[in-house]
Amino acid sequence: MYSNLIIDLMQIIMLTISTVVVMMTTAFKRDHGLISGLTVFGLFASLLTFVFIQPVLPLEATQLLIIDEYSLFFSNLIIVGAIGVALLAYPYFQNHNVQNEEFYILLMTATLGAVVLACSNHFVSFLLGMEMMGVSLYAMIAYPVHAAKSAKFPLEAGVKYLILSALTSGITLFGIALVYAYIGTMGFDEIPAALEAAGELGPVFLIGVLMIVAGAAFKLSLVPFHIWTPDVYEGAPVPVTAFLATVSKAAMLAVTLRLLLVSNAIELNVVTTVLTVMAAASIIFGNLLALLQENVKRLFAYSSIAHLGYLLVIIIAAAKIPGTLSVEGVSFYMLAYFVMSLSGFAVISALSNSEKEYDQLADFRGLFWRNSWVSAVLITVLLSLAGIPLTAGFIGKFYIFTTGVESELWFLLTMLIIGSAIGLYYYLRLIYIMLQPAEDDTNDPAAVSLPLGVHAVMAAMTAAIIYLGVYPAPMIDTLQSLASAF
Amino acid sequence: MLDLLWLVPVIPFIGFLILTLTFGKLPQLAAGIVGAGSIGLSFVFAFLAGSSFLGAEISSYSQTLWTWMSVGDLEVGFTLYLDGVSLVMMYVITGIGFLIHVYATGYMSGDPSFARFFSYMNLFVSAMLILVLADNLALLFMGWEGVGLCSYLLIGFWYKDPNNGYCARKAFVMTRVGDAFMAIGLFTLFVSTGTLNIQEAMLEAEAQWVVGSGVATAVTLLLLGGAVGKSAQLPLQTWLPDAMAGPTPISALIHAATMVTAGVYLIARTHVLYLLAPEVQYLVGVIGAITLLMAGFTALTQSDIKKVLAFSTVSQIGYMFLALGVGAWSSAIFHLMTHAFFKALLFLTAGSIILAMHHEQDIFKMGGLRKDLRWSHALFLIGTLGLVAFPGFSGFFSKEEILASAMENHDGGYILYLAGLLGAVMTYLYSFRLYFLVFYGKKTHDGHEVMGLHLQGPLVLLAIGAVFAGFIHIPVEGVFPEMEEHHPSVMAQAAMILLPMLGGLLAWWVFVKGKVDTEKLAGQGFGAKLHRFWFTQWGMDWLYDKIIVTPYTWLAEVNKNDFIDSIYNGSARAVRFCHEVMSETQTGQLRWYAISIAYGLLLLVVLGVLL
Amino acid sequence: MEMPTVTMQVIPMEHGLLLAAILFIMGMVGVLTRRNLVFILMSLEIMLNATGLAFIVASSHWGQVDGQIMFLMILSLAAAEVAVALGLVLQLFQKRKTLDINVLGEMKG
Amino acid sequence: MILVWLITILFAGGIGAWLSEKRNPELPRVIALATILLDLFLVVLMLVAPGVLGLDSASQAELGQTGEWLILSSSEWIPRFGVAFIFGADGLGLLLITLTVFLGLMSLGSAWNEIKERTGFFYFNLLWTLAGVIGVFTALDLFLFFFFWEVMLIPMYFIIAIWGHENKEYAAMKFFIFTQVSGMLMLLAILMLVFFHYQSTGEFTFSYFDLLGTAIPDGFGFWVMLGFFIAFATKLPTVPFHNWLPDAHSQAPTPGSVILAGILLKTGAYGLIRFTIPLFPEVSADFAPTAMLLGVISILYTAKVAFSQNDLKRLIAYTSVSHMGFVMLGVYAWTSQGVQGAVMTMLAHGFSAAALFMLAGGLQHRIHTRQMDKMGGLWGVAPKMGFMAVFFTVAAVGMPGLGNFIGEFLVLLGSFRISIAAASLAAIGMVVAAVYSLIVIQKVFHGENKNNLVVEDLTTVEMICFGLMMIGLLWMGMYPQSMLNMSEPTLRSLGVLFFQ
Repeated sequence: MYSNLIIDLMQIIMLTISTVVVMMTTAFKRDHGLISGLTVFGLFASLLTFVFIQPVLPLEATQLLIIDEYSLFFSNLIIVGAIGVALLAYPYFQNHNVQNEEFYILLMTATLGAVVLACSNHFVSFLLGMEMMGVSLYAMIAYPVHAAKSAKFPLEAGVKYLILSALTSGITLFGIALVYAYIGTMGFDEIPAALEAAGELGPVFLIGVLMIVAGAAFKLSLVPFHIWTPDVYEGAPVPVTAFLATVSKAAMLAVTLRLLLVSNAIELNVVTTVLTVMAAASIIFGNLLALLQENVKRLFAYSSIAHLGYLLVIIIAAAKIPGTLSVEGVSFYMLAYFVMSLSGFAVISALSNSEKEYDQLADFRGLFWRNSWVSAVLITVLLSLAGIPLTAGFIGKFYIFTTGVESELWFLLTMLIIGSAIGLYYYLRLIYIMLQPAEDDTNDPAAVSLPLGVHAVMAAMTAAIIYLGVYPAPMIDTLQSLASAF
Repeated sequence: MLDLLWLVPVIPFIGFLILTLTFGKLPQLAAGIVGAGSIGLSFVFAFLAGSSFLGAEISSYSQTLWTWMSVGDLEVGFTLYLDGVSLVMMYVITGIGFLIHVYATGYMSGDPSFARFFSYMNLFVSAMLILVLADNLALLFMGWEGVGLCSYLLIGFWYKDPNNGYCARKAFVMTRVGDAFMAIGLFTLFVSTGTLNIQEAMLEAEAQWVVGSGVATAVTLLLLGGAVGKSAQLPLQTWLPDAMAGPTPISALIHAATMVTAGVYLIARTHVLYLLAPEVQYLVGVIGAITLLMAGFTALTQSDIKKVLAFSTVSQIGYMFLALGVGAWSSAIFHLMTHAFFKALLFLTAGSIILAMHHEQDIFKMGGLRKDLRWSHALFLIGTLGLVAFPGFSGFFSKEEILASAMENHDGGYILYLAGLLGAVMTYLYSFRLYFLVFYGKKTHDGHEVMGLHLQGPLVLLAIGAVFAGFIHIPVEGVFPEMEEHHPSVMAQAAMILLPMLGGLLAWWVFVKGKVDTEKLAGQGFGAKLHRFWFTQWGMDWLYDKIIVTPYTWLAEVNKNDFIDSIYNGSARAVRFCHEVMSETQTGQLRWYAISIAYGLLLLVVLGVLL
Repeated sequence: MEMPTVTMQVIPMEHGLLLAAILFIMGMVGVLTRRNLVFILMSLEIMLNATGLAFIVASSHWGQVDGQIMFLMILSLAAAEVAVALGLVLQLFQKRKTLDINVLGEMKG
Repeated sequence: MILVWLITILFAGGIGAWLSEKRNPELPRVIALATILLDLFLVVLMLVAPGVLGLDSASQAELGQTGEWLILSSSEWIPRFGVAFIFGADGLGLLLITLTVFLGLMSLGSAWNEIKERTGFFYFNLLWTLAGVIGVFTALDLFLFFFFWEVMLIPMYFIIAIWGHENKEYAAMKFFIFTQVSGMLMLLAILMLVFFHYQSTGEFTFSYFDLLGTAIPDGFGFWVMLGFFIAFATKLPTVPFHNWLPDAHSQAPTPGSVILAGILLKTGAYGLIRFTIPLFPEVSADFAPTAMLLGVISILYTAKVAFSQNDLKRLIAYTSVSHMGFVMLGVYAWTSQGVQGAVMTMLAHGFSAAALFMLAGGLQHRIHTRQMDKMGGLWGVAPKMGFMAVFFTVAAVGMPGLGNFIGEFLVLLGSFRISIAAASLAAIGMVVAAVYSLIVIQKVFHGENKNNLVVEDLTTVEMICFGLMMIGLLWMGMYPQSMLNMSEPTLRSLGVLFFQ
């Protein structure tokens, strides 16, 4: 029993050990290459432990954490994301002469927090994971605060994220407190029984629920809690933006979906209504905001708002159709979105370093002819984000439509179509700019030869986008089995 | 030899292909030989097929080449059909066509686009033969459209002058208006009788339709629409005078002898349907009568030699329509044939005069040419006598038949007869006006007859035809219902012959003797107005321009940028505007961000509590 | 050391929660209205502490320790947050010579 | 399997062409030519002996199909949703595949000397578009169909966006958004259809054969049908969804216009015939008057707009819309003559429009303008071009003896049975077509050569292309029965009204 428990928690343990190792090594020898290598190695080792964990699933490791196929899937995803971020970070910080090594420690702790969040089955572990990730992120966002040219942006982004995130953490926590006050339990799977026992619940309880929803919505950057997204995306160093867009979103989504389904909150009329409004608003406003955006990182930020809005459609659908299909869809869409975002930020990262980020639309002019490989990756990503067949994004969109049709969410589907139509414009605009001949070739960021790591990330993610788009059947089978837990 | 019938339309088509695909590389002599020779060869085969048809003493012969379309209940074969009427037409087309081709080798010699000219001509003959030989209306329509196309191409043959292009387009579009009606007529006929085969459809119609029923009226009216378009009858006649912009042999072949008479052929071909719709048949006669008068008056005011002839053509086709209207089917075809001879002769001779006058077409700049242009004078006189139906000349026999039939016709034919008679007077008047103005009076310019076997040879042959064609018996008995023999009284016959001659006398009196100052008459007061009214074909061009052309071009110009487009562009602008409004919310101010989160929470709570 | 539990129980949970809510809103209003970064951080602390109070009230209502554990978690969270935040405060002051957060408005649109 | 090969060869050829550019920029076009010729060879084989190559009787039995399918194959793809690779070709499909490959060859001919820059990527896109189109014509799984429907757009977008003319950004964007948004509506409709099928049978499937005859709850049928209709009507296009077309056609490079006008538009018509009406027979019957009205409006309205254009390619583009109006009219008449006419119009318009765009493109390539008021009198300097222009214009006007006439004649005849008014109004299209077509000839080739334009006459490659298309149009016009016979079994099986 105990040994099983240890195997069960192996991933978290392994991550913790790696974190400590990285930290200790840093204390003795500051070497950027070594530390980043160690980080990647540690993350990789943690990832591989899933081979051992798989056979003992599912298992509840204390009240706080549950390790099942669902959480394992998201943990793996998170760790893959972290590896990607680490690979992108190395070239990015290479020319940054101040201490780079702490960044990897922060990355490790943030990853640990994210994994805990994805596995959490209790509000305490929820808080623990969320804040571990959050606090690490504050520092990560503001990390290159000393870098010469772009110093003010990381600071601004860090402060903004810190204050707003702390504000919403407070809101979430107060919401948890209210809920706890009325039902007397904080374990997710105990909530339905407690609700039953508590009988009719007043508005204060509902306010608590809504405050929790608001907190999750903030992390998922859903309208009306989206407003921090573009500034933080823009100000943060590219690898951190990638982390925010992928790991942070995946972890939060994993726990939110679990909470909604396990606690049956999704069946509350109030929750579905609020989610519907947020989904529609996110889809429309996110796309509208991105329309003429000149900064590619902000563009991705706004498009992430829209995409999370799309995702919400599948979640809302869970109120009417069996949760399994919804979980399957959410997992697939998240996977697809994860892969696309990582790939997209890898491209921006390939063009940037801590001294100068090439994130203006104009910087991409003629990229297709200067560096066709990098731009082909970005084109694939953009087409996938637009939901064009042959890419993972299409299968994702297919899931949204399928679940939407099955639960007859005609309003949201209409919004989805309108939003996607607007979305096409800015994705295509970026593609178009890349296809045009450059006005002058002097300012050519892609001329720098790139380290293997970035290429590896781009290649792996692009391959994943296309594989998932052309032959999704194996992945769908996997997701189907993990969803059976719900 | 009948099974060689298919060669008749095919040989000119091969000629067309040869001339076209060499893209003007062929030397002029070779092009001439191919161009005229193909028609000659076609005539030979037509003659062979025709004589064995006549020899076989059958009423009709049909030859199916292949199945053109077979869709559901629609069965259209690529089938040729020969009977008396199409035989006459085939002879006219290949025979007169051949003569005109030969003439054209002289007329067009030296033109840089010599081969192109003959390629179009050959295509025309081929299409015209398909028109008359078609056994079904779809195939007929193919020839019908084909001749229209060639007409367009040949009117605009000298493409450098934009006016020629305009005239060509006008001709094509106006006839196409008629064609659209005709197409609808075909559909109606098909839906009603289940076939497009002309003979079968007529049998079906006879069996099914009630005389004067709606469907009969509709079909015949629609077909009539096609016919008036092609044959330049009211109200679609205004294109024909403009069509004179083409080279003169074109005017002779297409706009006098063959294509413009296709409408007459169509109605004669489908006469059974018209018999089932007597009102429409009478309408055909009325249209003919009005057209022949209108064109006669207009011809009187024209100064361009070819336009006078063009209006005379309109007028003569009016006679044919009149004949159709009173049921004198064979007279119509008869007049068609004689008209082909004398009108082709007139046009070609006019062409010779124009050549001799160095491309001058204004008759007021001619005059006194009878000495200089002896050949032309003689030939033109023969043609004119044919046209005015001078006793003994070909036109006399056919026109007299028509007028006699009209007179004897019981239902309202009398009015038509009177119109025809008046028209005959007019014919004399304008024909001799033309003749006198060109060949008599004071000589202003010198003319030099251009001589050559290929010019005068065909003219002489046509002149022989113009004199003697009236004695030809056309073999149409089996095709049309028997007509009772007309025996108009001596008085009536005398009136028919003598009364029109007054017109000739008047012309002589005015234009040779100079007893009336025509310029003064037409230059002021009521005379001027009348002159203008006649000259502009009763203002119909003006009317069409005002009610169709101008509004359409205005509408097109107004909506040049497609207003539907602005709906889409407008919504794109609206989205852009929303974007701008939305991005105002991203102020970058942290406190506003915090407040927005608080508002967001409030919104959620309000929403939640309200529900 | 017996706690006078009887008197504790006469205060209904709602009252405790109301107090926590008032504190929470005060903190929130502080965050929204102050311009000085340090004051904002202080207001955040008030919010977090209000949350902690709510947990303790709930915890005693149910007679469980879960809420109190949560409070400890919140305390450590607040500490960690402030640690990072003060680092940023120092950076801000160093670079801009002010603590007014309105200067942090360069990214927008 | 041969159909899969047909598509795979194009995909592979595209990649090969792209990669070969590094070696030699002349190489891609040779590879593209070889690829298309290989496909053409396979197509000819299919035409001659369909059974020899690929009639997979096992899949046929599995799908429960008999008769009209000449080629059919099926294998799993995403079993979770009952999505499968089902490819099939019947007479209609085969006709359209032939058209596609043939016009692919033509567009290659027009690209041969015109595309000089980035040739590898160009031919990649060209071949991939063709592959997508063949996919559309052969896919019998609705998911697969949609997949190809979108696949053919992206390379086309690249063709317009990279090699297009002065206003390409706007045009490419418009093209993409119109087709994508309408495509999304279709996706929604497909999923609704699948869902309703699932509701009534408990089986998830996208197979065309299974979905035929799906019972749709009251009130939904119309909307589901509308999703399909809008997607196809946008592609066709018909007023009021036509606005992407004039921009896309006029801005695209010549080979792009050729493919757009010649092939891509036909996918819309194909969709209507194959999917919209057979899947929703009752609703479509109710909707038919509206659709026919839209067809008539398309014919007349765009003819009028075309008349006032000064941009040659834009004018031709509008005329395409006008001609496609006949297709809409004929299809929704749903009589044998109407639909056969629509099919013939699709084929013939493919040829005539492609040729006209090639001419316009060739002119633009030579004199660097598409504005007709800057042209004039070109007959004198380029008689071959003038002849071709007249020929194909005349074909487009609907001259009997050429393919377009057969199409329009049958459409009008077929729709006359259903609606006298619609057919009669559409017949006016014959007149206005003459008006706008002849103005082109007048403005470009006739008149005086005012600007002393020197235009090189058609090259050999161009003459070969035009010659082949001429022969094609003549064949269609004189012996349409050869094509009508091919499509007839298809139409019978789709339930078109045959009067006997």
